[in-house]
Amino acid sequence: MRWTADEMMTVAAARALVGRTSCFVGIGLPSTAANLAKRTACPDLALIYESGTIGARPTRLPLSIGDGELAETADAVVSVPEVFNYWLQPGRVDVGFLSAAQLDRYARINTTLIGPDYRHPKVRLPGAGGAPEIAASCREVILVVRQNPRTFVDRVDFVTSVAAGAWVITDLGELAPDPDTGELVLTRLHPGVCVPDARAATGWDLRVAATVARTEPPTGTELSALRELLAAS
Amino acid sequence: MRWTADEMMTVAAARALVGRTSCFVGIGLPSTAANLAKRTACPDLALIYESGTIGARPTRLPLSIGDGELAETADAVVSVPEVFNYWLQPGRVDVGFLSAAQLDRYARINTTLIGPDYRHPKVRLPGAGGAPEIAASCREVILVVRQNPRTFVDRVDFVTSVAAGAWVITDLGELAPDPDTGELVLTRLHPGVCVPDARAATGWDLRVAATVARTEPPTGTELSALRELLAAS
Amino acid sequence: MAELVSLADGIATLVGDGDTVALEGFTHLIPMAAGHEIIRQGRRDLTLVRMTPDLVYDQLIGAGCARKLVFSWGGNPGVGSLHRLRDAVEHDWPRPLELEEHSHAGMANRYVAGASGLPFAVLRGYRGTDLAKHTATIAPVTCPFTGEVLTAVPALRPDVAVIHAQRADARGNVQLWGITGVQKEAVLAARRSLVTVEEVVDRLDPRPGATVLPGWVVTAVAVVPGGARPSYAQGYYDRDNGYYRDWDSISRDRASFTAWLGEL
Amino acid sequence: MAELVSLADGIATLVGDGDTVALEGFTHLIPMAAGHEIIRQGRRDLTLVRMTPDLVYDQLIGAGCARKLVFSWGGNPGVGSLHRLRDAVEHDWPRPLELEEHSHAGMANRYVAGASGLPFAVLRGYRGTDLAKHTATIAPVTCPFTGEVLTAVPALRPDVAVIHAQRADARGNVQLWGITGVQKEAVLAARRSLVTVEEVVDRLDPRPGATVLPGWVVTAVAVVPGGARPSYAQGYYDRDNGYYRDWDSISRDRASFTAWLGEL
Repeated sequence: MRWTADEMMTVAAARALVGRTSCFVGIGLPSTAANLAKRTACPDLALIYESGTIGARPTRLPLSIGDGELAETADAVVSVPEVFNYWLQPGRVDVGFLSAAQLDRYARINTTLIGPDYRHPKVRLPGAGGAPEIAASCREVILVVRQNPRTFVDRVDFVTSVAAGAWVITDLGELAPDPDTGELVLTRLHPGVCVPDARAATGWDLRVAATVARTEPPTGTELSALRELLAAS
Repeated sequence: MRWTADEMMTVAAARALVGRTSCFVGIGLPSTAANLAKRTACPDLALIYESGTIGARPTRLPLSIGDGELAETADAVVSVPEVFNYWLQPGRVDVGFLSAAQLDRYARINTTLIGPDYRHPKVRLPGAGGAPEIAASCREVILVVRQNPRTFVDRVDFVTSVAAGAWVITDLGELAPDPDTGELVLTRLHPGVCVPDARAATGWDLRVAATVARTEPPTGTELSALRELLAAS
Repeated sequence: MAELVSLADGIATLVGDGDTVALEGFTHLIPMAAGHEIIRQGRRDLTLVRMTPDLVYDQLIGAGCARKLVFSWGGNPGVGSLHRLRDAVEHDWPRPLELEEHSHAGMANRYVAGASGLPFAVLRGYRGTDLAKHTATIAPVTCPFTGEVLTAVPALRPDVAVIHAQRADARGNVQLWGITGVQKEAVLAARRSLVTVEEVVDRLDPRPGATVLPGWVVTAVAVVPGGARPSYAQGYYDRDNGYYRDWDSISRDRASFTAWLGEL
Repeated sequence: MAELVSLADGIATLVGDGDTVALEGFTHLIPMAAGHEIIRQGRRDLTLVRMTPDLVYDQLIGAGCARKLVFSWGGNPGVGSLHRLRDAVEHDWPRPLELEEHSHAGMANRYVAGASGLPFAVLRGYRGTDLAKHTATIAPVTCPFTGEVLTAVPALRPDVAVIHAQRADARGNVQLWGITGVQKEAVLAARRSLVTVEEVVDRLDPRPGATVLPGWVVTAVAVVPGGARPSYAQGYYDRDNGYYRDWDSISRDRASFTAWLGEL
C-alpha cells in the first residue's frame, strides 16, 4: 500500500504510545494518532480528553474534544475542573499529546497569535486551552506537528505553552531534545525523506543527530486501521 | 397530650425553621428537629448533611449523618469536599443547625474536650467535625442544646466553633444575642418553666429580656409527628 | 425555588447591559438559543465569560453585544477559526473587544473559586508562558508550609450564568448528564442563573453521571427544546457537525454574517 | 492496572510499620475488614488519617497499631464516645497517641490538595477557634488579589489509602455509589492504594451517582464480601446499628476490649 506523509506521521505518533498507560489527548492530529494507537498496538491505553472523559473508546474519530461518544464510552466522566485538578495536574498521566501552530527549537509552543502586537495581532489563533498545563504536567510530552518553516520557527510570536523536553513527531521524521541543551535535534526520518528536506522545512538551523534512524513504513494493518478510522468520521 | 421538655425543645426548634429554604443539619437534637420541621410546617425545606446528601427526605430519623436512606432520598449526593466547598462555604445555606457539649454566653461552642490540658484532657470529646465552618458560613445559626450548668458554662474549655450571633433553643426556652454585645439573653420560656429555672440551669449570670415570650405548647399534630418519627428509628 | 419563565422573559429579567455573563457548556449543552435571545434583545457592553467561546460567542461578538471576552480557547472545534472573534480582535469590528485570556485549567479553577465563595484559586499553571504578561488576573502565591511558589487566579463571579440542561422538574431542580463541563460551577459562582432545558418532567429519575442543581440555587428555568443546537444534548439530539462547518463560511465575511444576523 | 490480591497479601505488601495510612469511607463503605487485617498483621507506629475515626480506628488504636491520629471527628456516630480513642488520649493506653486535629472542611480540603498535586488548600475555616493553637498544620494565607486573609492547610499525601467499594471489574476499575465521601480524593492523594470490594464483575454497568476509579490509579483490589460491616454497602447490606451500640460496651473497658481483640 502507498501512504501519504500525514499518514506516516500519524502512524509514527501512534507507535510512540506503545507501553504507555494513559494519554491526555489534544484535538486534531494528536487525537487521530491516539485513537489509531488504541485500535492497533495499545488497546488498553486510557485516553483522557479535557472535556472530562477518562478512558474513552470512541468508535469514530471525535470532531471535538467534547463529542457525545466520548462520554458514552468512557470509564468515567468527570467535571472539567476535576480533569485538570485531580487527573492532569498531579502528573499521573503518562503522555501529553499536543499540536502547535508555531514551535521553536526548545519546544515552546504558540497557539495564541501571529504578529508582534498582542492587542492587534495579524492572526488571532484560538489560544491556550488545556495546553500550558498538559505540557507542564504530563510525565512525557509528544508533539504531533506538520513540519514546515511557517510552523517550525526561529522565534515564536507568543509563548502559549512550554513543552521543554518534549519529543516531536512530524510528517518528515522525529526530533528529540538534546539532553544537555534541550534543543530539538533531528533523530529520525520517515521513508523517502532526506536530511535536506527536513532542514528546508525548519525555520531555524536544524541540528541533526550523528545517527538518524529510519522509520519503518506503515504496515498494512496500521494503514487500514487509520483509513477506517478517518472514513468513519 | 402531655409532652416532655425534650419534645418541647424539638418542636420549638422545628418551628424555628419556618420560612427557611435550606438547613445544614448537625447530628443528634438538630437532626430530629429538622426532620420534624420537614414533616410539619416546612415540607419543602432542603436538608443538607455533611455526608454530601442535599435535599434528603429520610422516612425515619437517621442514626448517623451518613445513613443510606439520606443518599437514597436526596435530590443530589455530592462528595464531602463538595458539600463543604460549594454548598456550605459560600453562605448559600439559610440555617446551620448545631448542638454543643459546652456553650458560653457568646455562643462559643466546645465539642473537643473537658479539662484544662489539651494533651491529656479529663474527657476527650469527638472534636470539631463540620461545626466550625457550619457556624461560620450559614446565614443564620441555631443551636439546639439541653440547658444545664454543665453545658451552659461561664468559660468553655476549648473553643471548637464560634457561633456568634446564633440563637439558642433549649429544653427550657430560647436565648437570643443582644444586638450590641452579642451576649445571649433569655427571650422565651417554654410552658411551665420560670426565669429562676433558666437561671439555675445556666452557669453564668443569665441576662433576661425585658419581655420574655411564652412558647405555644406543642400541638397534637407536632407531637404525633415527632413521636412517629422517633418510633420509626 | 427557581421560577419557570419564557426564554424572552428570562433574558429580559436576568441579563442587563454591562453585565458579566457566563454562557457555559463544554462542547455539549451549549446554551445557543439563550445567546440568540440576548442578541435579539440588543444587550450591549457585556463582559462575556466562557472557557470555549464557540459559535455562540462568535455570534454575540459579531452582533456587537460584547465589550470584553474572558476565555481560554476561542476556536470552532474541529473546523478552525471563529471569524467574528478574529475580526473583533484583529480589526475592532463591529467594536473593539478587550481580552482577558487564561488557560482552561485557570478558567476552571476560577469558576471553582467562585462556586466555593473563595476570592482565589491555586494551581500549577501558566509556567514559562507569556500569558501572565498580558493577563492581570494571574499572580504568584506562596505555599505557607513548603515555600513553593504557585499560581493564583481570582474567582469568577458572573452577574448571571446561563446554561442548557436536559430537563428540570416543576420545582426547578435541574438535571444534566453526559459531559457536564463547568456548568455546576458557573451556576454556583454566579449571582443569578438561567437554565434552559429540553423539557420539564414530573420526576427526575436518577441518571448515571447526572449532575443535579437543586431549584433553590437556580434563579429561573425556561423550556427551550433544541436550545443547544447546533451543539448537542445527550439523549435528545446529536451535534450538528455540518452546521459548525457551515458557520465557517457564514461567519467568514461581514456581509454574510450580517445577513445571518438579519434573519435571527 | 490494579492487581487482584487477597486481603492478607494486599495489607502485607502495601501497609508497612511507620506508614501514614488513610482508611476512608464517610459512615458508608468503611473498610473495616482491612482494618482488622492490619491489626492481625501487627502493624505498629502507624499515622492513621481519617475524617471520622469511627469503630475501625478505635480498634486499631486500642490494638496499639497507631502512633498518631490525624482526624476531624472521633465519635461513635449516634451512640457516643470512642472509648479506645479516649483511653489512648486521656490515659496513654495502650500507648500515647499524638493528635493532629482539624475540622471536616479542613480535612476534606487537605485530601483535595493531595489529589490535585498541590502542596496546600485554601478555605474559610477555623476562624476564632482554638484549633490553630494546637494544630501546626493550620496557617494563614493572603489572597494576592483582594488582600483577604484565609486559612491554608497542607496536602495530605498518605503512603497508602484503603477504601471499600461495591465492586470492581477484572481490569481493576472500581465503582462505588451512594455516599461517596472523600474516597476518590484519598486514593488519588495516596502513593499506594488498596480497594476492598464486595465483588468483581465482568462489566461495571453505569450507576446513578457512581464514582469510578480507573484501574490505572489503583494499586491493588481485594474481594472482601461484607468488608464494610458493621458499616454498610449501599445495594449490598445495611448498617448494623446494633453493633455500633454494642461496641459502646465492648470498648468501654480494657478487659472486654482485650477479649474482643483476642478473638479477632
